Amino acid sequence: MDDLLRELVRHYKYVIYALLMVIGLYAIIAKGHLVKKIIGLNLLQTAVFLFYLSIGRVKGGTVPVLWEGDGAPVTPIYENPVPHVLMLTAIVVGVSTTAVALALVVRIHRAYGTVEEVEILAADEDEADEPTGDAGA
Amino acid sequence: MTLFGRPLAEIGPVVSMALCAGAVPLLVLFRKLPNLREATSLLVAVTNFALVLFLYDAWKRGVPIGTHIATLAPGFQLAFRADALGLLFALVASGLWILNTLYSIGYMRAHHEQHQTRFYACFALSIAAVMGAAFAKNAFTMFAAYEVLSLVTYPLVIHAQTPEARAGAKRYLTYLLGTSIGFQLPALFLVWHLGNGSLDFTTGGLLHGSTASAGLLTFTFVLYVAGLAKCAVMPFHGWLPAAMVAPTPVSALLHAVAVVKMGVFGVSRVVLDVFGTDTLSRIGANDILIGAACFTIVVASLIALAQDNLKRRLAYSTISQLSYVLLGVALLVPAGVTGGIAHIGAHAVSKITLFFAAGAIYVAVHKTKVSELDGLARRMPITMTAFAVGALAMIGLPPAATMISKDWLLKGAAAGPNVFVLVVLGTSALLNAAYFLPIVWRAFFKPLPEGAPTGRQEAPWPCVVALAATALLTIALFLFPDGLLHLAQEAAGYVATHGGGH
Amino acid sequence: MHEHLPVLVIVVPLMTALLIPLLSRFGGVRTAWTLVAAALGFSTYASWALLARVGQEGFVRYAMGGWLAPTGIEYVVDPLNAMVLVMVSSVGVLATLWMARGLAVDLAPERRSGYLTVFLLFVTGLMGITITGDVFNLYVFLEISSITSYVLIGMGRRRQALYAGYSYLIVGSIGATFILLGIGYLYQATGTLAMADLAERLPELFHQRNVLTAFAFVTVGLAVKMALFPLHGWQPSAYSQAPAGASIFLAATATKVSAYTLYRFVYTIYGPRFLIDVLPTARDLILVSACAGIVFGPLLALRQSDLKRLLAYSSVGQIGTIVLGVVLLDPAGTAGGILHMWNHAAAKGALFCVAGALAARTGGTRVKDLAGLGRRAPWTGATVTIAGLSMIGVPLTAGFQSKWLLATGALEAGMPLVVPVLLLSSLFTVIYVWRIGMLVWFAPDDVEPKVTSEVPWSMRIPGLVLAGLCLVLGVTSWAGTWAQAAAEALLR
Amino acid sequence: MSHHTPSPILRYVARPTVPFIQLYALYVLGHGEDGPGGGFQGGVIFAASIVLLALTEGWPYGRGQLKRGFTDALMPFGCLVYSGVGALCLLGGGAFLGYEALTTSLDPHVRNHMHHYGLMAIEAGVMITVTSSMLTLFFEMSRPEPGDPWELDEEDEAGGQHG
Repeated sequence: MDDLLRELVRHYKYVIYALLMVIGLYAIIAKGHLVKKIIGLNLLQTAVFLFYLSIGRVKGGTVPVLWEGDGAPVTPIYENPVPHVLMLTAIVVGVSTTAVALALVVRIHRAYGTVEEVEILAADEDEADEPTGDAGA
Repeated sequence: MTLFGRPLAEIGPVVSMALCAGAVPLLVLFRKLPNLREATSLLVAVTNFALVLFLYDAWKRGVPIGTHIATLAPGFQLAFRADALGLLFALVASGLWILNTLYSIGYMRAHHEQHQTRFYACFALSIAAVMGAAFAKNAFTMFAAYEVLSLVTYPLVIHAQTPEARAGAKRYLTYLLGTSIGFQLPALFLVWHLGNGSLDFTTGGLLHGSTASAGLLTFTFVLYVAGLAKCAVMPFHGWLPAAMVAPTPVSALLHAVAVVKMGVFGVSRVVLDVFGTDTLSRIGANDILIGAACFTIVVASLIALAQDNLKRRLAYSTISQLSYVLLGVALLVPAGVTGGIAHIGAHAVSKITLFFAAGAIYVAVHKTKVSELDGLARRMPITMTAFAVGALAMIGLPPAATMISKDWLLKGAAAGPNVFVLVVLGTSALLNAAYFLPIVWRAFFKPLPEGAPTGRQEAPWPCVVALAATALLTIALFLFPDGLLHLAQEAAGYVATHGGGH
Repeated sequence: MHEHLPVLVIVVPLMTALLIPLLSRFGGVRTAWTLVAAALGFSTYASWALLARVGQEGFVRYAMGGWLAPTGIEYVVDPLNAMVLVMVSSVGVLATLWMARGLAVDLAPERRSGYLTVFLLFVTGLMGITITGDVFNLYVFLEISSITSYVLIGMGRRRQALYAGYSYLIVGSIGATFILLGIGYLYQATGTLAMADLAERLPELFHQRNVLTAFAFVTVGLAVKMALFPLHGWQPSAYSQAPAGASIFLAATATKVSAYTLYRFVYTIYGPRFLIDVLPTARDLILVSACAGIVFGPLLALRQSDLKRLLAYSSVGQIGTIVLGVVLLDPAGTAGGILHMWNHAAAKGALFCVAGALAARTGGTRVKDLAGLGRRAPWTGATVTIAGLSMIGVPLTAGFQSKWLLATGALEAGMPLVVPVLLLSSLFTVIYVWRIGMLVWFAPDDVEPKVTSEVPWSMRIPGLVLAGLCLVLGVTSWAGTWAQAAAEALLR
Repeated sequence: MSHHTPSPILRYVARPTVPFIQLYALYVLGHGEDGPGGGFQGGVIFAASIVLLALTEGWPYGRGQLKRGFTDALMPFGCLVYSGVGALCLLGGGAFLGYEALTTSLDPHVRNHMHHYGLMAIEAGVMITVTSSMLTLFFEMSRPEPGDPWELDEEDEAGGQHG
């Protein structure tokens, strides 16, 4: 138990990102509100961003900006910039996904008059029961 | 002779298939012009027969025939060649296709059948598949052709699209596809495995000298034969009577010649060129086939006795006669194999005559039952004479070709250890007589029913010409059996030179 | 210019997609369509040229910006992705041809040029996934194709399309995030993102926990994206609600590209030894879900009354068949799985063309509206028949060849139970193809066909070409040779 | 988003800062090659200046600075600049994004400069796209309409498909 706790504390970053991820997944699965699901998705993605950034961390490292010859006696230790760059891209991707998701939710709201999953499914089922000339759902 | 810069003999089989399949677009194109459509059909049939004759000639001169098309997977090739057995099958099918086309023209028009273009197109495709099987170089190519034949004959069987036709066609396809996917495909796999990655037909047997256990080999053999359900050996015969819902030309060519003969042809190939007589006699698996064939011969004849519907009676007679071929091949002695293979051709010409006659009766006087045929010979003398020739052929009496093949079969049976086969053959001949002679007797010697019209009323002339031709062919093959026997003996050549085991 | 083909194959459609919003102000949809057709035509040419080059040289490398991997991003073409590239671009061109007249089926005029832009980006994304040699770049392209596919699906005619698009977005994003996480673990373990470097460094680290975790996350993520059996829930609604033109392309290629990615991870990055020596459990798990998909996909398809849903469920089975090639880890089996990508793309593409034709003529895609189709639209009828036979795996059609390779591979890999599974799925497939065939050709004469005429030639040709391919690939060994070359390169 | 007139104090304080913010955005863009900064950051800052105008002068005024059709065209245009520069390198005979190919000179100094300009051009492309996307996001989300915030005009809906 003690060891486990120590492990957890030592790897607190992983604990945090795992927690965030689980919260995100929980929201996606358990929430019926379409926007809340999107928030869950964002939490999930953010957890992964944090994970990446924690990879790039170097103990005692500093901002990876070139120090030009000011006569510093030691070359500074840089943090690994690559994960940051990667996450910059991933964040853009995440924003785009969110944008598309929100756009879809707007349209869903207009088409169904609701953004609750249960109500949408019920509306679809009602429609399937009606003998319309349209394609079967 | 060359085509596309290659010897015609080499690509002959492929050309033959391409010719038959290539007729389809033309037939569809001419769908609004029935005369042109039927002329195309006939022309292709004749050309195809000429091509097969050319290949036969080339084979006799020892010119190499056949080519490799593609290797689909290691050991699985699409490849073609010609040998005696294949040529016999190809000659029979392509030759009778001409007469059958002629017959179809008369039958289909007199009947004002729907979907005639589909009918001719599928017919051409079926012949293409038969050519593919006949010239197959390996078990895989034969399997592919076998499957294609099942699929393209389905529209022919369901032709009328009535509920009965649907039910019959469903049964037809379920049996044929079910057995070929369920049994033949796994068997093919096992053979590929046992034959060290090869599926090529080999004189003397692909599995000749295989070290596999007798149990496994027997299992594979049984699986393979069960997968060739087109040979209609019991208990896989149910599709054949069901398929009788098809128009008569279909029943005639496909279910007396092409489809069922594909089955027995396949079994002959399996016995002679896949397992080989030596292997089979070593493991004794042929006894199973002999047993099944004997059972089928007798039981199918008994069932035929009870049928009043003429086409159904013919169907059960076919089931019975097909097992003669299986029996002959399974005897594994030269005479038996020769007889069995010769029976493929002999039975084809005579059974097609019977079907043609049955169809002609239906077209001319709309009778389908045996009990309605009283005195019909007076109204349809040519048809009924041809029918009588066919009936004699079924029994094995002169002047019919089947007498020759059955004679060889008897010799084969007498030569082997299974003497009880003689008894089976004798019983069967009696049973055949019992269900065919009454028909002939009714037609020729019973008076016409009261009040029936008495004038001559033959079917349309193309039908009559076709059935007369096949009847004459039956007699001709009795008088001049050399060509047929030569091919059959060639096919049985390995058995003859190496002895029949036992 | 030819040495730049690996990058041009992506850049040209990408730039064209960016040009469309600017240029379609002048000339509208027609301009947009012409641009899409031209760009995809070029990509198709380029991918065939790459295939030819791969045939001569074995593989082609291209370093972005002249930076060599691992510093820069590298594009690597080997027989496997050359094949996938050819598949994606060629089906893309055919789908575009279909759209020339087919856009009118289910899209309002003002939405069409936007739709075409998104479609082109989608194709570009899939090609990018295929060609890149860098795992993070792969993720970016994966997201490009995913986001565009959400939009495409959401543009369907009916309001259910919106919800289908949304559901796919949620599920797909979870999958993509898992993949991103897996890539993170790989980077953590090895410090590189280039596939070639990963392949070099991973074998020493096989037993590290993060390497194992990475495999788990990537596999599950990809399984979601490719709709592998228990994770296929999003796919039937997505396929059936997407606009007709998009669904042709989507069904024919999208999930296959994810399957390709799994091949890449299992064979190139981890190497076949990983599944055999380190994680045999994972191999069994994938095998089981693939087999379950192969059986249950067609079984579920039997119950569908909507043609596109039926086809979507059958895709679940076909994806299982493709994934089989991943776990068999045997030359024949791998080749079979790879070949099945092509074969299934041809068959499923053709079938969705027919579904599109059905939608164009009846306004819906109900299976029963196929009744009598063969009488009024024989070309479409022939398309559905041939493609259906190929789906079953009838000999002489493309489907047979790949299934056969898989069966032999399964025997050689010591998994004989796979063979009856394949047989069983073929038998189930026979049932629904039979049902469709009966409706198309043998409907009772008194039934008035709902489809009263053929669709225009531009909508018929794509289906016919794909159906023709089912036959051509079935009787030639050309595709099989490529698949075997690809399998050999992977297993080396 | 309320759109009653903001206080004059806000307006007169905010307006003069706008050009400085924009200049700073360009500075950040230019600084991007060898320090923190670049197209992303510059783009966001530039967009912020317009947002500031919209906040202080009202939505219509802000939107009026860069019209919907214009930003819609700018988004793909920026991307096009990016990939176009990459493709230009191809025309120059180099690799995609291999900026050295933009010059025929063999002088390493010049080639290095070419690299610099290439990067700059690409960053500018990024900036254009980021600015226009940010503005679209902002203006679409804050579209002032009484009642249901989700409702859009028909014409906007049609235009909305270009994104």
